[in-house]
Amino acid sequence: MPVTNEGFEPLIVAFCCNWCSYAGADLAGVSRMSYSSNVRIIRVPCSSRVNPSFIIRAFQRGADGVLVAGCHPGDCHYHSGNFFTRRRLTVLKQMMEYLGIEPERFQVRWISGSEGAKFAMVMNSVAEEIKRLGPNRKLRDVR
Amino acid sequence: MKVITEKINYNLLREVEEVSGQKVSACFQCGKCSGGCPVVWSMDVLPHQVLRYAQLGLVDELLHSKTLWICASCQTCDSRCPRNVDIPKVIEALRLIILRNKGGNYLHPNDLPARVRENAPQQGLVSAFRKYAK
Amino acid sequence: MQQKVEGYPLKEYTTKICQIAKEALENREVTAIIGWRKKDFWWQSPVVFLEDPADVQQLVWDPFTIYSPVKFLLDWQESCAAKVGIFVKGCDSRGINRLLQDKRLERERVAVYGVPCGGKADAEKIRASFPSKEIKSVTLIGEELVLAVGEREERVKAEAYLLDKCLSCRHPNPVVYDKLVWEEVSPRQYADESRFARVQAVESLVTEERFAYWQRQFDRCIRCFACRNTCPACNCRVCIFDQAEPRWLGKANDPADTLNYHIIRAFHVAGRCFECGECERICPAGVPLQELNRKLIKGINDAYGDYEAGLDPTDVPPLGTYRGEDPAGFDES
Amino acid sequence: MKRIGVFICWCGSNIAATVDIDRVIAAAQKMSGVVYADQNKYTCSEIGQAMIKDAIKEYRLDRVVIGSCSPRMHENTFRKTVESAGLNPYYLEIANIREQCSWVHKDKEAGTAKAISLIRTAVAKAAMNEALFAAEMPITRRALVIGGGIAGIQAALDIADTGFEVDLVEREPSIGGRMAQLDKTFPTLDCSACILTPKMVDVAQHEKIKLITYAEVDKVEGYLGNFTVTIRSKARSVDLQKCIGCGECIAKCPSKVASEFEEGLVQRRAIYTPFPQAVPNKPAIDRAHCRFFTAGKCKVCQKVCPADAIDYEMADRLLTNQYGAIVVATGFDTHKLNNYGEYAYGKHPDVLTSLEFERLLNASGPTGGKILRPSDGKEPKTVAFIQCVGSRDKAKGNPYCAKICCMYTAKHAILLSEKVPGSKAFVFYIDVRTAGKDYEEFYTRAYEECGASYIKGNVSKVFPDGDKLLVRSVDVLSGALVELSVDMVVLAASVDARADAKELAQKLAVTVNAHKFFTEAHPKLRPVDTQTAGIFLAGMCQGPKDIPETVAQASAAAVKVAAIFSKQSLLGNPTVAEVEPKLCSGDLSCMAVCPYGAISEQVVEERRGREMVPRKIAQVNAALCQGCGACTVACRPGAINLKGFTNQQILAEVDAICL
Amino acid sequence: MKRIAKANLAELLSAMAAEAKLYVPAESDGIVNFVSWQEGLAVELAALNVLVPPKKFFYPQTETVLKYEMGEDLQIEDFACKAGEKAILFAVRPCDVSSFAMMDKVYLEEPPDEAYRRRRENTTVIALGCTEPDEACFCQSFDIDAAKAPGADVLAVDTGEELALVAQTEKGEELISALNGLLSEATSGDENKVKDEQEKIADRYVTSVSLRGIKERLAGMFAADYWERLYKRCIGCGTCTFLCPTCHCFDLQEYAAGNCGERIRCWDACMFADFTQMAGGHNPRPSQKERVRQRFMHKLNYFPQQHGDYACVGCGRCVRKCPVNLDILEVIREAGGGTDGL
Amino acid sequence: MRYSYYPGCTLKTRAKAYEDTALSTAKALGLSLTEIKEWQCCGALYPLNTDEIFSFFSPVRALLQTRAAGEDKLVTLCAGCYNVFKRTNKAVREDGELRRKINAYLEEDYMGEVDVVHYLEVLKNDVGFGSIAEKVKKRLTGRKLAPYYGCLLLKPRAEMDLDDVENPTIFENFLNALGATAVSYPYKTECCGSYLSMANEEIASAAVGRILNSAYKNGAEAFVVACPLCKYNLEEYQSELLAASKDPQLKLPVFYFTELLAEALAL
Repeated sequence: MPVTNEGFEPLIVAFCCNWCSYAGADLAGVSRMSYSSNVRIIRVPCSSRVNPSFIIRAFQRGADGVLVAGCHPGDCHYHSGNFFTRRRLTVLKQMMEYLGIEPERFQVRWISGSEGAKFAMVMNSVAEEIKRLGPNRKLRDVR
Repeated sequence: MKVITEKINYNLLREVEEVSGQKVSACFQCGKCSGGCPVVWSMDVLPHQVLRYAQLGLVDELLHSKTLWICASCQTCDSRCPRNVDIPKVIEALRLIILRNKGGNYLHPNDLPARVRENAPQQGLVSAFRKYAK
Repeated sequence: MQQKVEGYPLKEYTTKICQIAKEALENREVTAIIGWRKKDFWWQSPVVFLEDPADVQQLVWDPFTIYSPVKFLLDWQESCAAKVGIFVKGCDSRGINRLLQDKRLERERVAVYGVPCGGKADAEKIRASFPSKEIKSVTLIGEELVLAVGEREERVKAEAYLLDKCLSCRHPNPVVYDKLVWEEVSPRQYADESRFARVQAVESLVTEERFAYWQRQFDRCIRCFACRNTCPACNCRVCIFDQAEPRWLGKANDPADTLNYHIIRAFHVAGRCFECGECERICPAGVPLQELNRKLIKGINDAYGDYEAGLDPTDVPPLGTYRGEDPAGFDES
Repeated sequence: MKRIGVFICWCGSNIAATVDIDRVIAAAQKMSGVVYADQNKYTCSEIGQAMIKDAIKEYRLDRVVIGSCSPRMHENTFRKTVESAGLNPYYLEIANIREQCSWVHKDKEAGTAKAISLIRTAVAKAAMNEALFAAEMPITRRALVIGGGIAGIQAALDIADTGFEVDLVEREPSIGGRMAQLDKTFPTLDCSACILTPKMVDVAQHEKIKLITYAEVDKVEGYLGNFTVTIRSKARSVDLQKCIGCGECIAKCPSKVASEFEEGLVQRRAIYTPFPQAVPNKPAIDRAHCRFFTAGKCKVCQKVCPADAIDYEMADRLLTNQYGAIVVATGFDTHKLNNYGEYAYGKHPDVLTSLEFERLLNASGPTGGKILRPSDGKEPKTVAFIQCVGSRDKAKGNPYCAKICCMYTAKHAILLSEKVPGSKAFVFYIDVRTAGKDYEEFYTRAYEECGASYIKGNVSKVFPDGDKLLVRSVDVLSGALVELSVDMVVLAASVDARADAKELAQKLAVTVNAHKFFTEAHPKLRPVDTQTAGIFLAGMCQGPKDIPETVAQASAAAVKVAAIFSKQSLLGNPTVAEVEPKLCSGDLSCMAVCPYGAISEQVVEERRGREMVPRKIAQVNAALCQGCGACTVACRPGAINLKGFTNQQILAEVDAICL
Repeated sequence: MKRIAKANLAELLSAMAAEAKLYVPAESDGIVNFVSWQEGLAVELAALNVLVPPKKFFYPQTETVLKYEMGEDLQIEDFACKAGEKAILFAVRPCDVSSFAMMDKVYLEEPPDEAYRRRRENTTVIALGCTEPDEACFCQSFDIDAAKAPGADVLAVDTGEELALVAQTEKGEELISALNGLLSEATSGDENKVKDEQEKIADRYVTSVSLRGIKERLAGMFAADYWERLYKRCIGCGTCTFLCPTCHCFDLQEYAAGNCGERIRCWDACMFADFTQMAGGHNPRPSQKERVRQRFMHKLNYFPQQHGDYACVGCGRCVRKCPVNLDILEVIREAGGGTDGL
Repeated sequence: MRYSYYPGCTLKTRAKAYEDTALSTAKALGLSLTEIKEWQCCGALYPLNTDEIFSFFSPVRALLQTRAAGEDKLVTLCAGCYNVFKRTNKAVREDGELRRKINAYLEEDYMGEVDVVHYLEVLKNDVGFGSIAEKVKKRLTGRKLAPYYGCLLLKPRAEMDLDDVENPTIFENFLNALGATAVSYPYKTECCGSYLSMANEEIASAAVGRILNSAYKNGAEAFVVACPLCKYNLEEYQSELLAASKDPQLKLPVFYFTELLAEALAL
């Protein structure tokens, strides 16, 4: 691993729920809140649609970080979806850390549709952390 | 009495909460404890005020109050408290903080009234010394 | 063949098992029995399917009747409508509950005969102390393992020769059964303490050490899928890993895909694994899969309250439910 | 191979200033499946849309990708565009290169690279898009309102006034509910009966409303537009057709029992109408207390009935009807005071609940509207009102605020001062909450004009003391001890959800919170909806609220119902979950996580060898499914997929985004 | 014959590693596998069978066949012609050495598999003769002499303190001469000693089966009830096939992303349900019964019919590792000529 | 019916009459009460702080003794002991952390297996007030008795669970079974001053005064108690109150409930 990660532009895949976090991203956009261009968003109806397999797949295909963002617990558009997300991804995250994956690589955040500033802030902080970590080598396909 | 920044002692609040296992901040000052306390009339700081002072970090007022030595731990207040605060435990914690720090006893056998020395049941004596001395 | 095993151990258990099987077949209570029999070597007691009452004498109960017969019920129920009788250990019985909870088993089509289990022997541990070729039989009597080695008889403390998974077994007695073959035994003394010991050891490593540790383990994985195929919690009709479209898991045995496999496998049994430990025991490459499963059990217990799978088939598994006040294992700000 | 067309919007300079559109087009042309790529200054304009339509025809495009603003903005617009060109609207995919790219990245190089990546991802997804069709469902344009209190009455009237049929089911022999028990209402002091009774009569007379009293909901099946509800019409033992409401039977009935309507302050007969203004104003026999039904002898009512309306043989009847929507308005229970022995309720007759006091105030109540002590019939000169009995009390009662007590206690204090000259009200409170129009003014009136004395302090104990009641408390504000000797104590008992709310919730497949109040679909934005489409909430059953709020919510629920009924049929959401039978193991993990009860078990016949064998698998009711996708992850083999967001589509997006 | 003290083994390995990429059996977490040798690595000479058979050096579990990129024109990069780094396999057991001959029949017959051929050609195999077969070893039944390995380039014999090395092919000679500085010449006494040791091994087997008539018996057993009974406890994992030194079935997979793609070849197993799954959904081997039958028919009937030899070398891996104890010994015994007890 | 019995300090000395009558009535009712061996003072008060555990050892030892004797119920007579034992037992049962800490100091682990009962509970639940009423030889007809519960028998509400904290009835039902009339008065659960009487007589006196007045105004002729300290306070402070009030009738004797039971059973 390089000592400095100067010039490293990570790829961060963000799964955003349509009702809160994707709307939060839109609000960040409307408000012209600049954030790291390393982030690429995939729109899902609800964070509970995010299959752990999607997350692993993103890492395999070269993502350096994965973020899942959903409504705050209790505010799910679908009533309870993110409560399941919270359990599932807690377990997944615990496991990934246990397997020696840096905790910053895979993050889950709650960002509501009114939190444009938070969206930008989270994207920047995640991008910063991943930049510091350097490229994902552990989970990436060798091909 | 005045609440000023320099005077606020949150360490005491923390210590009280730790020793008593009670959440002092849960109290919303309904006063039901004080209303029902059988010995409230001789207290200088009323039970609900004990919690209020603790919330505000008013240490001196609490540690110098007579109230601490008047509470009989009869548990009437906590049996009615809508916020599940066990005030006898909070008061016990304050007593312990004093006794542990000072090391001295609040009650000496010689201070006991004569008739107590003659007739009182052991149960009462043991209780009193548990509360007033360490 | 040289290793004719003479006189099966735990004779009384075996006798009772044969008797129960015989009666059930003769009374036509069931049309087949699933149990264990002895094979060529002292360490082989594979699962056997019997339909003829005359064959029941094949059945045994010995320190090697380890392999769970439970998952075979899936095929059985798909292939015929008749009732089958099955002998189960404590761990196997939780597999029955696993299948029931997953609605993969019709309880009324199975007669469950529970066998309280004193633990099973680890052939590798025995081989390390005794010349394998000379061992003629191995019996468990109480807390002693009795071996016929060459012409002599060796008695050793069983605990040192039992499978690790049996030493940390919390439910040696069947938790669901129609008939109990023998009286219940008590769980091993250190079962609770040893349950998460290995998990904690790995947890105590720093991130890079943990990664190196697991890479070394997964590096040996040959992707034979034995861990999945043996697991009663892996009871999907068509496993996600076997699907071509979408192809969830690459077929190549490369490190990233192997990691993918192990993460998703463990995730799919999270909150459902009932700790039979077979995945790890039968892994030809010795990948410590139970450490991964138990890590998730520990994490779920810590976060959502203690839950043991396979005890009550009417439960909803922890990942199928939630509470509003659940803690999150990530930054919830 | 798909024939994908890519259209990049400049959005004026919004996108074009940060993204090098030409490079994006050049990159898009090389993407797999792309046969056409072009740009437009404003794609959402008529010209822009026309360009898309033309290109679809000219280049035989079968998928369309638009790089523009957020899909949350124009997805519907563009779906209509491609649809008008003959493509299925779900063949469209939008790459958000404005909100997520040009507006948030300043660097043109990075912005262009990201835009290309987003387009590539959208192209990859579009290639996997399938035609989706919304299911069309007929609507039974008849509503069911459960509960005949003010909430149910208002909802029923409002729905009926829009011209749709309504059935109103009420558990008691008469509609009216809690509001009928009240004397006056805050903050205006309107006579409750005066404003409620006309509405009750309206309900009875409205040609679109069918009133089903003395009945309960037994079973609910189906979904939005097509609920099948079984209603148990309890045996009233009085034939409503024959009964003329003369009241002879009531007068002669020998069995007496505490009156529920009068909060037990007086007795009613076993054959009874709950109150004089009851609708329908015809009696019912309370079989649990009727001498004939308990002892086998009597039949006095039958003998005296001039209309031969008494029918002892009558049995419960099950009515099964179809409804398109349901409004739940089942109200509340008052909190039982078993845990509050310190207030001597039930020990001393002059300790009353607020609702009992309300009956004393009421002109048709047991005292004819005079405030008299139950113990000796004398007028109380001093009355202590104790607030928060069972409210805000996580130790012994409800942790929540009952919301109405502060205001009705102010009302009681005002009415006391009006009815008993020279009297004095003491109100013991923890906090006084008066958030509502004219509420603070009303409260002010109680202490400024009507002499009520407000003491901040929860009463600790009430000591019966001869014919007086000693109330012991503390005034938190001054630290003074308070010991008042009063003539009467009134307890503001908290409000509870109905004891059987959970059972009803299960029948309706909606949820209740920890305190058994029905849960709204969204606490802010969908406070009237439940998470089950077509079922709405009104009034206290959803949580503590006062009459104006209840009425507003009831009208809101009515509009929601009318909005559904205004259509001939409903178009379902096409992005719903779907089960692949071959993959489904039938363990129904999906069912456990579905918040809408949209998943059920079905039996399919499968070929095995030469025979067909049955197998249980999951099935999705497309009408109930809202498309969250929680089930797709719960399903380990991936047998349940979400149309529009399929596993294949998302994996393709992931793959493309990572290139 | 040359010899070297086992104490000097590290030097020998170091010298070999200088010649070519060297692979040796080594232990990790209780499992022995062939791994790339590096200074300081402990060689596991006592282990009988390594877990994954050495066929993987000629026929890797996963290998890239080609890569392509679609642009203006299609560009293809062929990987077969790049295969075949110079390598030495040290301490291959005779049964595994015999398996190479079987693999050759599949991959070197016309048209030969280029990658396989190149790897085979560039690899020098040093066999290690066995001295003590264990109870699951039955190579003898296939006329394999566990003390000798005629197919190897070099045969090493463990004589206790020393290793005796015999070059058996030209490639072997070359290697030995390159290492000559480290080796000393064996005396005829040494050679006799080695011979004596080699002869003893025949008596040390405890398991053997008779293959008499098995091919013919099986030919008539395609529809036999036997398979019905046998398959029931098979769990359909790939342990037996992946660990078998003679199993050689593969799958070709295409990984495409954007305009690029890669074709890979990886081991597949006839035990897997999707092995014969066709794109349209039809599966000619719909249940585990057909799959189990296929495996044993292939090894004991089809392969001998086509190539003359049984596709089994009696290494015993499947006997030891099958989770449900369903192994070829049982099938040979029950379907074939029976067992000869010792 | 068999029980382990814990007397406590005062029952052997100042409250001997209490123990004597309790044991004789128990015998008459066919109850076997075996005093546990080597008991120590229970501590008299339940520890109200959470940061030390030594105060628990004495009660836990007594509970272990009960278990060792093969009994599953421990009977107490003194309300103070009852309070200490019942709360300790509940804490051990429900607080795993506390249980682990305590057991770290004990030879055997105690998990809360024993049930702690007051003699009054035994009479109510195991003997039955109905059956006592049948066995009464000398009914206490016409005796107007004021049951005085004090605090420790009932509070804290969530832990003691003997009866309704605010409106208990067990004493009344007991007295009715003996044929006496139980006087209802609002101060029956108000604190008598407890150990405050040791150091602060003014407070105790005032507390007793209110109780006395209330009972007297409601027609009581005597008090009935279940705690030696209550008895001491009620008796000790009456005389001065009597002197101050000038009402010669305002003097109410104080009985242990067991004394009345013995009387009714004619022992």
